[in-house]
Amino acid sequence: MCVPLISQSDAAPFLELKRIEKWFGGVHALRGVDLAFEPGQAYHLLGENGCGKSTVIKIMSGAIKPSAGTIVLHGQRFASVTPIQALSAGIETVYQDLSLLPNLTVAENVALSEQLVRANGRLARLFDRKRLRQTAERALAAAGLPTDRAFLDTVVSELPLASRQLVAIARAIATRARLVIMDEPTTSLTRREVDNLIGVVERLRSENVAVLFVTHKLDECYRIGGNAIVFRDGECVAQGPIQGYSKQQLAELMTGRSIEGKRYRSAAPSQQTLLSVERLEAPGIHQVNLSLRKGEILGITGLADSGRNELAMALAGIAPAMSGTVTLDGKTIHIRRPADAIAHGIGYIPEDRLAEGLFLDKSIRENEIALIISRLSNAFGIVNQQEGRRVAARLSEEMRLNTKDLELPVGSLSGGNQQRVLIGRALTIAPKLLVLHGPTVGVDVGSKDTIYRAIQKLAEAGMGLIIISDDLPELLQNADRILVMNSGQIVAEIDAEQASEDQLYKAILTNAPETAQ
Amino acid sequence: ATVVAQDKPVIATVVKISGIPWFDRMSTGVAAFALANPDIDASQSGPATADSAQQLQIVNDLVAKGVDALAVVPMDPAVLEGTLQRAIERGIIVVTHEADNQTNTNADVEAFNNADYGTALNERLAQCMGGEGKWTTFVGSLGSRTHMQWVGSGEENAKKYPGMALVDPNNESFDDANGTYEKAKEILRKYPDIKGFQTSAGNDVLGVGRAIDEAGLSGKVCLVGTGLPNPSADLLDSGAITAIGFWDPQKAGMAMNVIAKLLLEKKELTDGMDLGVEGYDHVSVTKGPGAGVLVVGNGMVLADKSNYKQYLF
Amino acid sequence: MSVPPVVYSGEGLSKSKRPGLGELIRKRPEIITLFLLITICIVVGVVNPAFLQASTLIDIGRASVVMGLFALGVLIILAAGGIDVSFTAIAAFTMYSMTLLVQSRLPDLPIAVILIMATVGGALLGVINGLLVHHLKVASLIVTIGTQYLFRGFLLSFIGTVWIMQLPPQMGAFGRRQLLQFESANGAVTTLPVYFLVLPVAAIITWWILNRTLMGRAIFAVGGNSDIASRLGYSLRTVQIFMFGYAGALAGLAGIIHVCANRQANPFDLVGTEINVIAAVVLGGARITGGTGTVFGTMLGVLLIVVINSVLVLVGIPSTWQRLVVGAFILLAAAFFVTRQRRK
Amino acid sequence: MGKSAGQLVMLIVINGLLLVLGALISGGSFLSSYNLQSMASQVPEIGLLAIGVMLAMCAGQGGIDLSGIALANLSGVVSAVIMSTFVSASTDPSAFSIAFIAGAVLIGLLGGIINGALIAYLKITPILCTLGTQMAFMGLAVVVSGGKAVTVGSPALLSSIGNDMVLQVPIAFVIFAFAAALVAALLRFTPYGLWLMLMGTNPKAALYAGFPKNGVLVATYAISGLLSGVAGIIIAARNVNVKFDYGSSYLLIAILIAVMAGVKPEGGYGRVLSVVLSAIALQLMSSLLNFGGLSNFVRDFAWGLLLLTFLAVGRYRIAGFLPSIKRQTNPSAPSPQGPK
Ligand SMILES: Nc1ncnc2c1ncn2[C@@H]1O[C@H](COP(=O)(O)OP(=O)(O)OP(=O)(O)O)[C@@H](O)[C@H]1O
Ligand SMILES: Nc1ncnc2c1ncn2[C@@H]1O[C@H](COP(=O)(O)OP(=O)(O)OP(=O)(O)O)[C@@H](O)[C@H]1O
Ligand SMILES: [Mg+2]
Ligand SMILES: [Mg+2]
Repeated sequence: MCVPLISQSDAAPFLELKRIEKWFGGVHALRGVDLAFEPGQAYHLLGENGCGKSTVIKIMSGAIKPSAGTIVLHGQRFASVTPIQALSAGIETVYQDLSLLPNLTVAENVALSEQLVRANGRLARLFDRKRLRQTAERALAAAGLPTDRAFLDTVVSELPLASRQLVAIARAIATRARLVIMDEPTTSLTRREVDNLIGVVERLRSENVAVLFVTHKLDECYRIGGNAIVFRDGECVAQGPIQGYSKQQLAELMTGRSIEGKRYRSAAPSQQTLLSVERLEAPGIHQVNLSLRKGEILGITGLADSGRNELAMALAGIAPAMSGTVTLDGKTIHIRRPADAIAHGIGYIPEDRLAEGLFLDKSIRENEIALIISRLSNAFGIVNQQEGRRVAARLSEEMRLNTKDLELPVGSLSGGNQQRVLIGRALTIAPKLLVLHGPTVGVDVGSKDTIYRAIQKLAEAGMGLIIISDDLPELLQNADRILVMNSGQIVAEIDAEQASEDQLYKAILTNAPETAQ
Repeated sequence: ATVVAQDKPVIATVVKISGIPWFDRMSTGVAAFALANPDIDASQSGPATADSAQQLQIVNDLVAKGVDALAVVPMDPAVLEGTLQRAIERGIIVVTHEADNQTNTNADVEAFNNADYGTALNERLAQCMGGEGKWTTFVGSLGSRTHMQWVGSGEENAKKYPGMALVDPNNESFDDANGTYEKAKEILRKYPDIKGFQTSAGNDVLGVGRAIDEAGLSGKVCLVGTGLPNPSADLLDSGAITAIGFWDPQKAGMAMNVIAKLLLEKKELTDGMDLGVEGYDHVSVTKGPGAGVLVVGNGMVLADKSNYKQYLF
Repeated sequence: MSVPPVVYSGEGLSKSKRPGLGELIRKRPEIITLFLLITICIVVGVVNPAFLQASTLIDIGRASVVMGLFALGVLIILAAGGIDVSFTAIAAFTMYSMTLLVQSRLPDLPIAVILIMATVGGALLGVINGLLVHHLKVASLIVTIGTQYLFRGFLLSFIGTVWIMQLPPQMGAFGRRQLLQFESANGAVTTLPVYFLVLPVAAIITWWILNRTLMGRAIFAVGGNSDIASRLGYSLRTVQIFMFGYAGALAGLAGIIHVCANRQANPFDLVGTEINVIAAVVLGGARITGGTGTVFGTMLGVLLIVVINSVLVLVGIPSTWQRLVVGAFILLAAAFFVTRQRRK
Repeated sequence: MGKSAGQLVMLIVINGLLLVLGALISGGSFLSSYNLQSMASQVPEIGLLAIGVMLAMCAGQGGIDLSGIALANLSGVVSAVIMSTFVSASTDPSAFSIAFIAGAVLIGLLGGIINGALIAYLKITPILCTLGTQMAFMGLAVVVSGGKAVTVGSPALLSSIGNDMVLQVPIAFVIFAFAAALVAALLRFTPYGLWLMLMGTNPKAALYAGFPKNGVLVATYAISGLLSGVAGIIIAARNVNVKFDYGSSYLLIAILIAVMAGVKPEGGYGRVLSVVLSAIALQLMSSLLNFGGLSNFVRDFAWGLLLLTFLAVGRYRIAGFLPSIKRQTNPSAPSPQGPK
């Protein structure tokens, strides 16, 4: 059973949620949640996609109002709080979508809220640029970001995802917070950035700040320690010191079914080469050679700026290669734009699901058939909608979407389901090669399981897959070989079956290209 | 046979654009006519924007509504041809004004012969300029036929004076005093020695006049053009405007309606007849470009500082 | 704790360290506008030296007052991610009803009060826009198209259509009061009227609001992404009401100045020029999708449009060709603009 | 989806109300077949332009087409000038008509393609681009026609387009309905339509999904231009003449019609049927006021009021489920929003 943990310590909980309910239209997202937070404690909110984690967070930070229940802030009872109330009470949030303002500078994104809160939300105030810079510098330093003017004045939309995430974290620690909430803050961080973040969390706790951590990466939770809060379908199913639970138990609590953290890869690739890339030159990568056999799963990893993303982009035709040869299934192909990649049977699952992948306002069906619209159309250029519906229905079947209504906007699905829609969509073009860029970013154990099984099935069916990811366990569990990239080149090749996580991690950190075998 | 509720014959006057001084003056004429003819239902309407399409819509709707006679001052005669043709086919009497090239009309009323008018304006200008120096012309828009006729015959007349040199002719004013003002300043800058302006649209004198006035060139540079006494008053006094030429829209409005009435009563329009309207007491009636006739009055007025006060509108 | 920033400082620095023109232009697109402006002036000056005299400058300056005031309002709204096409209607509404009021009811109202009242009146109409946009939750383009028709329709059907030719004396006087005067060859004098000062003042105030107040930052925040901004505690309602109110105020002011300058109140004026104003602001570097834009750039954009329109005669382009030339030029400028802006 | 359906119902209701109202105040003559026909033959020009605007808006990224009426006039003027040098309207009417129609359509298409190319390849903001082309097209028309009205005359075929009926319906309106149906079908059944609507909501995702983005953009503005060409033909056929500055007030009205039909300026949503209905509603209303002898200023006022009430009603009938998704599941930081 799930009772809010109030330690016997004198530190009384400064924030309590009592019987919180939340309805979205017909969806019962939260079903009477009780939580309590004490200073200096670390909490881990765990659960499948769509179990209500973000929702409860949004309620605490005033982004949305609960349908029922009370919020107790410093002993005061509220039916709901406004963002300003929450912020001035010291509740800082790193949202899942980061909630950065793309057109403002790093400094403004980090430190503006602090002045807004001081003005108590009133806008008829001067804004203090000196103070802004000082606050920003302090916070950025603490988050391990550079603090030079150039970086302070960079517009956020020009930063890569990883740095954006750290900027969002910097904003959260820019003020004297009482509780810092982080909704899946590590999704696009590399290992070292995660280490650094964990350092930040520790420091916050030492300053008696409570931290609420939402992540699907359990190892991180164990490294941080503290209390686990497990949600399932909008209800809290367990609370207690995280050390008290094994990964296994947690996974089962979250999903309600048992999942073992085994290696998924069983079958062996065939001998025919499917893809061979020679001396590939593209923005951010040079002289990349690699080959892939039919039915093989190739992992590619590296630090944020190692060129792994650029390689993916080049293969998908988004940032086309400038020179080098790509041979797929025996014949040399030229990928100048995404359409070429698709035409040659290269499927690509982009890293940023919301911005690059999905048409959020459009129906699941339309999203599923987006890649094959022209193929669905007959000689007279009439799209066969029946066929489209059939395809969409079949895919949502295979991908086990949790809704039958394919006319729902895809934006209404949870992270995991959205990712499944994307994978299903890539399969519609019957790809020879499937490039998955961060396939399980922000996806829970339950959904991960489904996705990994799907991946293996595809490999067995003879498809070649490339997984680009920094979730090392994921690579080790699924790939045959793992290529490590650094400064635009491949610096190491590792046999996934033999290698351990640390070996892989070390390989990533070795900067010298010549360590390549 | 009329489709509308009351049995009185309906004469609908449609102007280029309602609300502006010129056509407000015309509406007083229509009102006067209505007063004098209680047996006829006469009224005036017009579009909100200076757009021939809008005027077309109104005429269309009036035709559909089934009025007995239309008295139209076309924004652009050409645009109305189609509709007016349909109207005549429906047995509606069509009278037009400021459109002596309108083919689909029973009668087009002109206050005067456009060529004569242009000549008269230019003669006045030449006289002021002493037959010497650079001069230029403004038209409402290159599409406005009457304006082109006026400046055209003006140019013809100027040929009599070898000393007069026409520069950058036919500037478009779009009847917008403000734009005209800017353009006039440009011209004054480009030709510091320019001596005369002949303008066409009702507001041109105001724009050009203001430019001359502010440049402190009143009296040094001559300006003759179409305009109304009241608006032009101070500029005439200050000498920025040499003279204005015009005809009284009130009288024109009455004349249109009178002719419409006559035609409704199946009466003949004969050369030299008296419409009982000042300036139209001895009209020339000739065959128009279409089936209809062209009725030309003698309603031209040239006014300057000395005598504009007799006309208060 | 010791933090090795090597990992990501990479992106941060490499992005911003690179100096060079491309980078500069991408950060401050209005530089292109400036460049264009200067080129035109040089070319025209060469074609016709008559262009290069103080009087030209003055005329261009005075001619850009009204459009400039409009543009400042549009800038703020664009920056916050909205669009407004109703400001011309607001201007026409306030200027005409104000003049009517002064003429018929309060003949000896001091000009200062008239200006203030017009500004306030405009602000009120603007606030109506703001409230509608906020509560109807539809794109401001739609709402303001509606209000444009509403305001103008109301003005013309219920307040009046008759032009006012004899302005109340104090207004006429204000229109004529001069700041400087220039005598040119033919004894023609060019005067810079006092009302010109309104523009620089308004520009400075606008700049100050955008760059020195929380409201200004909030405007850009909302322009960047309104959902996120509200989640972070910026009050959308306040921002929207303020920005439309402010734009309305500027419009009201512009309207009354338009009247004083032209010595006549024509209720049909102004409406129809809104798209050109928006174009000017966009040419000044503000993105139509919101979140960007500077006062300096906006002023340059306005100057660009005014100059293009006013040199046609000087360059001696026959009036039949003028429209084509202006159109072609706007396209050229825009194209040049984008290509420059994109290359890094 | 739900929204556009609601919009549709509302438009139908409005049209019904206006007809009833007209019948009442005019004592039936508003519903006389002649008036209905006269109104029906007034809708097409503006209706076609509004459909063009809708397409441009659907493409997203501040898509809009301000050049519609200018292009319509241009195609009329240029085609008339060129064709009359080859074939004379009087001696060989049908040949001239056909030549004129072909010419106008072609020029419209060309102008549209120019718009599309500038926007797709040079990446010029649509509002700037079409503002520029609007002036350029108008200017070109002036140059070609010397600013005068160009007479097309009424050669058999053309005049029947302008004046005749089939089964009591003006041919012009039939053409309009046909064009509308064609575009509707294009949007509903062809890859182009699906691409356009998806791309409108998220251009970046469209790029990643390998849509022929530029192709779609060019096609969109090309179709809009084509429609302008057709509008030009109808204008010529009805007015016997074409002129560069005809219908200057159509620019905003076309946008008004589009947005009143629930087309989202942010892109991705729009229904041809709704546009047709809202064009008809506007026509009914203005004719109604002309019938009532009310000034045209009242008409503007009424239009504004209608649009706003429309929005208000629309807002409060579908408040709740759908908007709540829109507001909360927006793609955030990575992709900035369109105009709000
Ligand atoms: N915004 C929304 N509007 C309407 N229905 C929604 C919305 N979000 C979710 N739903 C529906 O509510 C139900 C629960 O969604 P939820 O995200 O919990 O699925 P899930 O099984 O947790 O997904 P996953 O297995 O990926 O974690 C699903 O049918 C989903 O389609
Ligand atoms: N704006 C919304 N409208 C309707 N339903 C929503 C909305 N936001 C979330 N939901 C639904 O409420 C439930 C909880 O969503 P929530 O985002 O809290 O899940 P989550 O635990 O954060 O999932 P993830 O791990 O993918 O972030 C899900 O069914 C989700 O689909
Ligand atoms: Mg679930
Ligand atoms: Mg979440």
